[in-house]
Formats: sequence, structure tokens, C-alpha cells
Amino acid sequence: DPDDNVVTMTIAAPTVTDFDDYVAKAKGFYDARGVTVRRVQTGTAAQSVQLLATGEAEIGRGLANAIQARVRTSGQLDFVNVADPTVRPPYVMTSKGIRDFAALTGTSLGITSVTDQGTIVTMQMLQRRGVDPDGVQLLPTGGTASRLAAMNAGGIASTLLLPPVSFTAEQQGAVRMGYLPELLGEGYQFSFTGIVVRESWAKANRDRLVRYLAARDDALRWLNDPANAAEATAILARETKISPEKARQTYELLFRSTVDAFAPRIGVSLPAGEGVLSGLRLAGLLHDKDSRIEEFVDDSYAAGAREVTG
Amino acid sequence: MSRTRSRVIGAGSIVAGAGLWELASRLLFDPLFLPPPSAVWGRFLELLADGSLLGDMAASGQAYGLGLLVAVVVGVLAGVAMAASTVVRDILDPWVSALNATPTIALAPLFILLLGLGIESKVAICAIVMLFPILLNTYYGFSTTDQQLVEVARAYAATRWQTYVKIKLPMALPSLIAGLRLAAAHGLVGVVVSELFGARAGIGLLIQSSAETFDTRALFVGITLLGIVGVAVTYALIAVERRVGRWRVAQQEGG
Amino acid sequence: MSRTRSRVIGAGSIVAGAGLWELASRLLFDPLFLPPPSAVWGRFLELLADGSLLGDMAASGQAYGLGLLVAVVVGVLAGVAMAASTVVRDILDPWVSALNATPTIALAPLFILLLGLGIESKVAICAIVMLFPILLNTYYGFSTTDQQLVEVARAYAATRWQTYVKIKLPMALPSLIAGLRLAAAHGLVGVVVSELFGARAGIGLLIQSSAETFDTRALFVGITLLGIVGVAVTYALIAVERRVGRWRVAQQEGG
Amino acid sequence: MPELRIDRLSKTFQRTEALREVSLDVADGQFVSFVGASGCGKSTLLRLVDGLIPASEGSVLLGGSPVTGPGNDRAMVFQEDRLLPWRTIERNVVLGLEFQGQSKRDSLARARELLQLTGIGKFGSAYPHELSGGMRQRANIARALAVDPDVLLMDEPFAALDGQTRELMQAELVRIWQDSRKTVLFVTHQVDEAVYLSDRIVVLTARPGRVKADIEVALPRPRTLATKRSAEFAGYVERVWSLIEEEVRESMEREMRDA
Amino acid sequence: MPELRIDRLSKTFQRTEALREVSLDVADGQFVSFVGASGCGKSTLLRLVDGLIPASEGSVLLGGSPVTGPGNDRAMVFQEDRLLPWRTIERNVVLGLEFQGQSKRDSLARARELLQLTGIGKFGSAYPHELSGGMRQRANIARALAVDPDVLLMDEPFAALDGQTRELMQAELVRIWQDSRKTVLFVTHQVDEAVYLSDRIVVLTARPGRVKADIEVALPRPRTLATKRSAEFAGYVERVWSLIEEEVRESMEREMRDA
Ligand SMILES: Nc1ncnc2c1ncn2[C@@H]1O[C@H](COP(=O)(O)OP(=O)(O)OP(=O)(O)O)[C@@H](O)[C@H]1O
Ligand SMILES: Nc1ncnc2c1ncn2[C@@H]1O[C@H](COP(=O)(O)OP(=O)(O)OP(=O)(O)O)[C@@H](O)[C@H]1O
Ligand SMILES: [Mg+2]
Ligand SMILES: [Mg+2]
Repeated sequence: DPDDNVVTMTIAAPTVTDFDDYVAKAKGFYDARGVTVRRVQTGTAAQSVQLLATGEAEIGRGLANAIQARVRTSGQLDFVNVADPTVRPPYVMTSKGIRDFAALTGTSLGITSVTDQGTIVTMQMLQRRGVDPDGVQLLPTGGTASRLAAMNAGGIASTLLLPPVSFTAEQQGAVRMGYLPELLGEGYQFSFTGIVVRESWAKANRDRLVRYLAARDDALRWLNDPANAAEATAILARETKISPEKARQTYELLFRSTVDAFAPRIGVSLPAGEGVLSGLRLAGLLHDKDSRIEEFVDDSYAAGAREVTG
Repeated sequence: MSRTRSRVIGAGSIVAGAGLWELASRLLFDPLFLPPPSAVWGRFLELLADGSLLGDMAASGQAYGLGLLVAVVVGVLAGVAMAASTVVRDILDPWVSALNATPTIALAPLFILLLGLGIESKVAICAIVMLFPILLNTYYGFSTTDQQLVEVARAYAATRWQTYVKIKLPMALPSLIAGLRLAAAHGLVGVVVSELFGARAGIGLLIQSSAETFDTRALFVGITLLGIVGVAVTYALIAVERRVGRWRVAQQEGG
Repeated sequence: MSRTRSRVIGAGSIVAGAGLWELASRLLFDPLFLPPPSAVWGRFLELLADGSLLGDMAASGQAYGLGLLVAVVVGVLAGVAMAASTVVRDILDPWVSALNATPTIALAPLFILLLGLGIESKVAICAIVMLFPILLNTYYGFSTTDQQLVEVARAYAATRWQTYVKIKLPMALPSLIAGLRLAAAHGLVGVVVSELFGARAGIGLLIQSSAETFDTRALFVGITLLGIVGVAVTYALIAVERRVGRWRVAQQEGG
Repeated sequence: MPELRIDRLSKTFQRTEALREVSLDVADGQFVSFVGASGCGKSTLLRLVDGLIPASEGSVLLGGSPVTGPGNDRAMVFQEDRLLPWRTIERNVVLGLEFQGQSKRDSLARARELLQLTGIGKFGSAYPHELSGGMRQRANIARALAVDPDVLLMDEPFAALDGQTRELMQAELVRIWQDSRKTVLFVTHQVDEAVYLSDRIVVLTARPGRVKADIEVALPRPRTLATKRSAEFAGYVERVWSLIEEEVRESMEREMRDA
Repeated sequence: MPELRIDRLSKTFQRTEALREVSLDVADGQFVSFVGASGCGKSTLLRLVDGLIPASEGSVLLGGSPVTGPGNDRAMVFQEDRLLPWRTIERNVVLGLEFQGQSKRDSLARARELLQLTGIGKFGSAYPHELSGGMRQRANIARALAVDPDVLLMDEPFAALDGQTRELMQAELVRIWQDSRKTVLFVTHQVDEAVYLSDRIVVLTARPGRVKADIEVALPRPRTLATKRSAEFAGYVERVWSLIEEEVRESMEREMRDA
């Protein structure tokens, strides 16, 4: 049955977050592992898990939303996180006219939406930088590109941006206040592009999911190999339609500086899950104190994939 | 004479208002938050030129039109049934009354959850917010039909269907159109709000995405368009209402 | 007797409807998308117990109340001014008519940009959607006051203020309350929609965040609460309307 | 045209006995008036004949076959004109034909004919509210004639008109009746109207209505306004009046006794 | 109480000259009626005296000081009762006192007194729509009396009442007037009403209204219903009528000539 090879996954607007997916596609890893990938674009992580719930997609993203949905539906929506390709969100904190965190109080900071996981991370960052999140006005101003437009228009003073948009912002006069993984502190992890599936689906389609994850494992390993820098940069430039220069800068940030956005191998990161869980609690989005991250993750599929890829 | 004077003042008020707004947003306010009409006009031309505005209008118009269709079909059928049968009325009444008093627009997130971000959820939202005014006014219209005229139909051996179409419908029509007018206004709110939440195109999306990027000029383009459509729909239906209800007024005056 | 029958059928309809819903969502539908009433009730108790529901209700209620206050103050003042002066009327009329036909709820994103996610933007949105029904009904109410009775006041040497408070206001009151009833319904839509976009608390946020996290039981708690509030407000104001307008009806019947 | 036979017709509403065993044979083309105290069942009788309500006992036979519901062999002219206010006079007149599914063109031609006959030929495209009460009542009659019924049922058709218009309409009705030669059952409270118009006057008792008297009006036709001033005419009026009065007095006495 | 002096009073509305140079001295406590053709300016005169409209020329002096606006030394009884339908009778009667800022308790006590005087003592807590026309007009008078005015201005106060109630109200008004001894300016179209009530009748010319005749009514008081049947009474009525008729005829002739 050829359908056994097809998976439908959700993707966000073309940013760096799907880098390993671009590679898997461009280098033919999916084909090699015998999976055909279909893509549906969604604006937010909330919409991504929504498509999983209605069965329109099988592979989604967004651990924060997955946890909330699983808790609120008492497990009826059996979302489970099966891999964390991006463990340290490669956000760049940018601002117009503001140079230090103390000066953020009383200004407005752009977020995607109130319940978005980017918002959770933003609040964690503010807290760790000694800024009272309640003293900063969080304005929902949409996705990365919208947030840059809002900052250029003057509606918000600062926001987190993903590369390569962040480099465009700097070109247009924005100040880089730091990289989020650094701002959050050494060792801090956050499941940023956590791959989420329905547990029931995963159990029934274990082989297909393992092959899919194996392809992404291939991609991660290839991506983390400095020898592939030039080719990877070209792939990124092509997929996100940016200049080679910006693609190069982005690659530098992700793989040569201290950001360490991408995991070396496919797998579940418990610290990244903990980061999400504590962020949810900080934002007041998760009330029960008992939930442990182990309830929401399952490394067995990624483990299977690592076995396949060796 | 006094009427001409009123019109002149009214027109002057619009011109003066626009002028004041232009000045204020150039001199006093941050044009980011209150763009001057000239800038809004310029942005309107841009959006028109790049074709996105027409696309948005088409998307909203389609959802609005389909929603209206659903609401009219369901509302008129249910309204007629309620007027025709006391049992149906007694069964539906508590639900209809309660739902009519509920801000059903709050169902938008549920519909989006159930039906996704495509046109289906927009149509459903438009339909539900338009349904109750149409249903209730159909019910009122058909339940206050003049029994004497209905008896005329019976006396002339009309079939049930003929009685409905030739006697009851014309009598209920003014009430139906009044319902339609209310529904039209509700529906505009419905289509915009449903798109504000997430859509692939539409005036609501234009407003929402403009707000996100602080493109307040485009935001005002969207709002002004909505206002124009709202005024046009309202006055068109008031005109129809007058036309259709003319014999009623004449009847009251004349006999 | 027939009335009792209607009531019995009505009550039966509600019970039967709830029962059917319970059965359907247990047997036919995915309770995730259509949770049974019992589950909604259970979730209601949970949300009540953890205090968040009361917080949401308080937040929404506060925005609603303040918005109503602003709308009443501005609407009544402007309405009275329009009724009192033809110049004011001629100046305001085109704006008021146009804005009344515009779905002003579409300004929600703008207000959120201007005023943030706090209570200010909610109050502004509630106020603007409630403003026009109140303003227009105040205007109608005060401009149709019986001139003969106003002359009585003059003949008895009443001050302008006394004439307004003791003669014109009582005459305009039924119209004012009708406006308030319309506004109350609009306001519920306003507060919910404004919160759907982003808020720190409120029934709208409850609905939106429940939808995002598939907590449809909580979503239905929110919608049901809105329905109950809507019904309560509507019927309360209908009762007030009847009470206040009683002498009008009596006057029409009696002489 | 068929004979109308009313055979031991009785009608009881929930609590009210309106008519009791009314029997009557009406010859083809006869003009019969019904008079009697208010509430004695005159309208009920007409509605039974029209088939708008079912009889409790007895039957109405038209040309030998029983009446079971409204049909185009009978047509009712109501007291209030009951024209559809949103239709022109012409389109009101074609109503019955429209319900029969007749062709639009033929119907309109017939309507124009009848509007001529009833004397409002110029007002076909006017709306009811633009016409006077008398003109509306003419349209009402034209509408009934349009379906070419065998029997015309008229329930106080001129009650809402002023005195002068009423006289005019009476004369017109006679003319129209003589042209069309329908059987007419006519209800009125005005005794002189009944005498002037009818071949025969049926006086009903107070509720429940029974036939109290059945009077042949032997005044020669054509009757003119002069007829109304004749001693014979006055005699008929006197006689019918005294029958009604007697009935009213008796029924009041009966009620006093019962109470 | 002060004398009322109307001094060369004229009033012209935009195009209409309503009153021209009306002069009149009314003694304290006098009952003066104004009669004249419709539109001759009677209501205008009363409204000028009440200060509801400003004069074009001339002035109204009350106790020597000119009237510049409404005041509680005068009170108007309108033709339609103009009671506030949302207030009880009692609370309608206190209206003027309320506007003056008088204490609630005193006002209510006074209202009850006046409701007794005007004969509707039992209806203080009723609403206007619960009362008959005559009773409402009594309340209307009580409201005017409540402010204890020097001059009572009554503009066809009984026009809307049926004949019998009207007669009754006339007698009552005389009684009340004799109790309270106010100066009364009374407008009516009924000449017998004017004769029955007044000390003096002023006949106005057709528009623009001027004083055509000023007639002392020397009928002795108290007047009873028998007075109305006396020859003297009839003589006064006759005389006033002929003056009005003459005026109407003349003005019609004038109009014919002008046209
Ligand atoms: N649909 C009905 N239901 C119950 N009672 C009815 C109904 N129609 C008529 N009646 C009663 O039957 C009796 C006869 O009524 P009907 O209208 O036939 O009298 P009528 O002779 O036409 O009186 P009028 O001269 O006042 O028109 C009355 O007592 C009336 O109240
Ligand atoms: N406010 C006004 N504006 C213009 N014309 C007026 C006004 N009030 C009265 N008039 C005119 O002045 C004239 C006198 O009116 P007024 O009401 O005093 O007559 P009247 O004697 O009381 O008549 P009636 O007996 O019919 O009450 C009339 O021609 C009337 O049309
Ligand atoms: Mg009858
Ligand atoms: Mg007058």
C-alpha cells in the first residue's frame, strides 16, 4: 500500500525552524527512507495541533500546545512529543532604541499571540533578565515577519525575531540585544520545534514514523557536519528565499556561535520539555502541579530511528 | 429650505470632519495610530492595485453570501414551521429565545475548531449570527397574518401552498425584510470576527494582519470599507422595507 | 390551560434537548467536539472551584460595566444634544448614521494596538459597540417628546433643567430603555470578541484558550454562561421596559 | 343551474348551539335574504353553505351533491371588503381564477369585463387603499363573480357603507344580479334592504337559529326608488320588523326566565 | 390682589397678524370671557398674558409691573388636560409647587386640599388614564390653583367634554371661583357658557383680533340652572351671538373682496 509511505506534516512560514526538513527534502533523505511527505502550512502552533486533532495532518509541532490540550482533554487528545530537532530557540532579541533590559519596563513588546509558546519563552527571558513581565506590555502582533513590520512601524519597541528576518531587522536599524539561548542562560533548553503526533496514530504506524524520524536524523547529522556548510547555506537560501549573505549569517549563528539551536541527533530532550513545562506554569497556562514531562514524551520512536541510521 | 440647510450642514460636517482628522493626524497625533484620510486613500489605491483587496472582498463576500443563504433557508423554514404549528413553536421557543439572547458569535472558536480555517467555518459563523433575527421575524410575520384574508383564500378554494405563497407571504414580507436588515448587520460582524481569528483571505484578515504589522492605514481601509458596505446594505434594505411595506402604511392612512 | 400546555412542552423541550445532546455526544459524536451537558457541568464546577471562572466573570463584568457607563454617559449626552439643537443634529447625524451601520467591533484590533491587552481596550470596545444604540434611542426619545407637556412646564415657570428631568426624561425613558436593551446585547458581543483577541482574563479568553487547548467542555461553560447572562439581561430589561412604558400602553388603551 | 337544498342543517360550536334544523330549498336564480337578531346564526349559515365550516348535523346539497368544502360553485362576499392590499384591483379580482390555475391572460380579460359590469372599469390598476368603501365593495363583488359561481353568498356586504353609497350599491347589485342571474343568499340587518332586494326573506329565530318565517316578496321587478316609497313596500318592512321584534322580545323573556 | 391691565397689545407671527392693539383693564377677582371667531387670537391673547410668547407691541401689566415671562402669579388651564400620564393626580397637582422648590410635604397637603375643593379628593393616587375627561379637567384646574395664582387663564377648558359633564363643570367652576376669588380670563366658543360664567364678556373681531364689544353681564349671582332658562340670559346670549355673527359675515365679505 503506497499510502503507508505518506505522512502529512505541518510547517510554519519559511524560517529557519524547518532547516532540517529542508535538508531532508533537498538531499533526498525522505526518499531514501521511503517516506513521502506532504506539507500543510499553519500560522501558529495552536493551529498545528488542531490539524492533528481533526486528522488533517499526522505530524505537527508545538509541545506547549500539545501539553495543554492533553491535560485539558484528560488525555483524550493523546498528543505526544517524539523528537526535539531544535532544542534552543534561535530567537534574536531585537529592539528599536532600547539597549538594556531595564529600559524595557513600560514599553511594548511584540508577541505572536497570548497563548503562543513564543510568549512563554519571552516571559521566561524577561524573568531571567530581572524584568517584571507585568511591567512590559505584551502586544499580539503576529508572526516573525509581522513583528518586524510592527517594530519598523513604531508600534512595538522590541520583539524576538528568528533569523534570517532578524538580520533584515538589524539592516533596518534594529539593535540586537542578544540571542535567546544565551539570554536564558547556559544549559537552558526549550522544545521549540518539538515534533508532536497522536500517540494512537504513532502506535499504529510505528514503522512509518520511525522511517520519517530516521530521515530527519540523517538531515540533522548532515546539517551538523561542518563540511556541508556551503551546501546547507545554499539550501536555506533557496527554501527561504533570502540572499546568500543572510543565509551565511544565519548558518554562522546556528552552527558556529554558541546558540547550538539544532540537536546533533534526533531524539527527545527531557530538559527541553522541562523548559516548556516550567514556562507554561510561569505563564499561568498550566494549573496542575503534578504533571511530569515524562507523561508527554516518548523517545522510543526516535530511538528506533537512531538504530536505523546507526 | 430647512431640509436643504440640514443637508448642507451634514455634507459640511463630513468634509470638515475629514479635514480635521487630516490635520489632527498630521499635526497632533501619531499618524501611526491615526493615519490621515489622504494616507488611507493612498493605501486603498495600493491595495486595489496589487489585487489583494479584491481578493479579500471576494472572500468575505462569499462567506457572507453563503451564510446569508443558509440563515434564510433555515430561518424561514423554522419560522414558518413555528408559526404554523403550536407544538413546533412550543418545542423550539425556549431554544430560539435563549440562543437569540446569547452572543452566538462566541461560538466562532468552536466552529473554527470543528471546521477549520476555510470558508466552512466563516459560513457557519455568519449563518448562526444571522439565523435568529430571520427566524424570529419570519415567525412574527407569519403568526400575525390577517386571518380574514387567509379565510378569503380558503373560500376561493386555494391550496395550502397557494395560501402561503399568495396570501401569507406577502403579508409577512415586511417583517421578513426587517429581520433581514437586522441579520445583515449581524452578519457583517460575523464575517469580520470569524476572519479576525484566522483566515486565508478576507476583510477581517486584512484588518487583523494590518493591526499586527501596525499598518493602520490598511486597517482603516478595511474598516472604512466595512462602514460603506454596512451603510449601503442598511439603506438598501430600508428602501426595500419601505417599498414592500408601502401598502401597509397606505392602509393605515387610507382606511 | 393552553398556556400551561405551552410551558410544559417548553420545559419538556429543554429537558429532552439536553437529554438528546447527552446521548448523542456519548454515543454518536466525539465528546471532544460536542461534550455532553453532564461533562460541561462537571467542568463548570472545576473551574468554579479553582477560582478562575470567577476571575474571568469579574474581568468581563468589569469591562462590560465600565463600557456601559461610558456609552451611557456619552450616548445620552450626545443624544440629548442632538435632540435639543438642530445644528448639533445636522453636524452629528451623518457620522452617527454611518457609524451605526458600521460593524464597529472591527475596531477591536485597533483598540488593542492603541490601548493594549488590559481592561482599557475592552472598555473602549464595549463602549463603542454600545454607544450608537443608546445615542440614537436617546435622540429619538427626546426628539419625540410631547410639546404640549413641555409647554406646561414652561407655563409653570420650570427651569430648563426641571423641564428635562421632570418632563422630557420620563417621556424619553421607554425609548432609552429600548436602546439600553439593544446596547446590552451588543455589549456582550463586544466584551467577548475583545477578549477573544487577547486578554489576561475574561469569558472570551476562557472560550478562546479552551478552543486552542481543545478543552471544549470549558468552551461550552463559557458559551452557556454567556447565554445565561444574555437571557437574564434581555428579560430584565424587557421587564423594566414594560414597567416604565406602562403608562404609555395605558394611555393608548384608556384615551 | 342547480337547485340549492339546505336539509335539517344544525351547527353547534363548543358550547354554543348556533343553528338548529334549518331546512330550505332555494330555486335557481332566486334572491333570498336572511334576517334575524344579532348572533342568531346568519353568518354561520352562510359559512356552512360555503363549506368553510362543517355542519354538526344535516347537509347542504347543491344540484343534488353534498357540499364538503369551499368550491368555485359558490362564492362569498364578505362584509369587510377583504381585498388584498398589496394587489391592484384587477389582480384582486382574478384571485379565485388564479387559485384555479387559469391562464393569466384569460383571467385578466374576465376581470376587466367584471370591473366594467360592477362600474369600476377605470380602477383596475388602482390599489384598494386608493378606492372609496363603495368602490372596494364593488371590487369585492367582482372578485366573487369572477369564479362564475352558481351561488353568491353575501354577508352584510353593505354594512360598512354610508347611507347614500348603500342605496346606490343596492340598485347596482340588483342590476348585476339581473345580468348574471346567480342564486343569491344575502344577510342583512336592514329590513328595507332585504325587502328591496329579495324574492324571498327568511326570518330566523334568536339563537339557536331556526326558520321563524319564510316570506315571498311579491313586489314587481324592476324595482325603483319609487318602489321603496310604496305602501306595499312599507307593509313588507312592517311585517318583517314585527317578526324580528317579536323574536327579540320572546328571547329576552326566555333569558330572564332562565336567569 | 393686583389689577390686570392689557395695554395696546399687538402680536404678529411671521406672516399672520393675530392681535391688534387690544386694551383692557380687568379688576381684581373679575371673571372675564373672551369670545370670537376661530383664529381671531383668543388663545394668543391668553398666551401673551401668561408670558408664554412675547408681545410685538404693547404690554401686559399685573399689579403695575410688566409681564416678561411665565410666573406663578398666573396659571394656565389648557383645553386638553395635559396631565403628565406617568404621575398620579396628586403628583400632577403639585407640579407647579415642585418647580418652585416647595417642600414635598406642604405641597402634598395643599394638593389634597385642592382635590377636595375640585371634587376629586378620592383620586389623588390614581393615574390620569384611570379618570374620566371631566375628572381630569378638575385635576387640571386643581394644578393651576395649586400655585395660588392671582390670575387664572382658561383656554376652552371644557371643549373636550360631553354636554352633561360640561354643564356640571361650569357649575363647579363657579363654585371654585367663588371660593378662591381669582381673576379669571376664560376663552370659549359656547356663548351660553360665557354668559353663565362671566361678569363680563369681551367679543373680539375676526383676525387681527381687536375688541369689538365689551359687555357687562348683570345677571345676579349665585346663578343656577334656572338662570339659564331666564329671558335675560337668553337676551345676553342673543346679543353676543349676533355680534359674533356680524363679525363673521363682515370678515367673510372682506375676504371675498380681497380675493
Ligand atoms: N367559530 C366560532 N366558535 C364559537 N362560536 C361561534 C363561532 N362562530 C360563531 N359562533 C357563535 O355562534 C352564534 C351565531 O353566530 P353568527 O356569527 O352566525 O351570528 P350572526 O347571526 O351572523 O350575528 P350578527 O348579526 O351579529 O353577524 C353566536 O353566538 C356566535 O358567538
Ligand atoms: N405660533 C404661531 N405661529 C404662527 N401663527 C400662529 C401661531 N399661533 C397662532 N398663530 C396664528 O394666529 C392666529 C390666531 O390664533 P389663535 O390660536 O390665537 O386663535 P384662536 O382665537 O384661539 O382660535 P380658536 O378659536 O380656533 O382656538 C391664527 O391665524 C393662527 O394661525
Ligand atoms: Mg354575522
Ligand atoms: Mg384657541
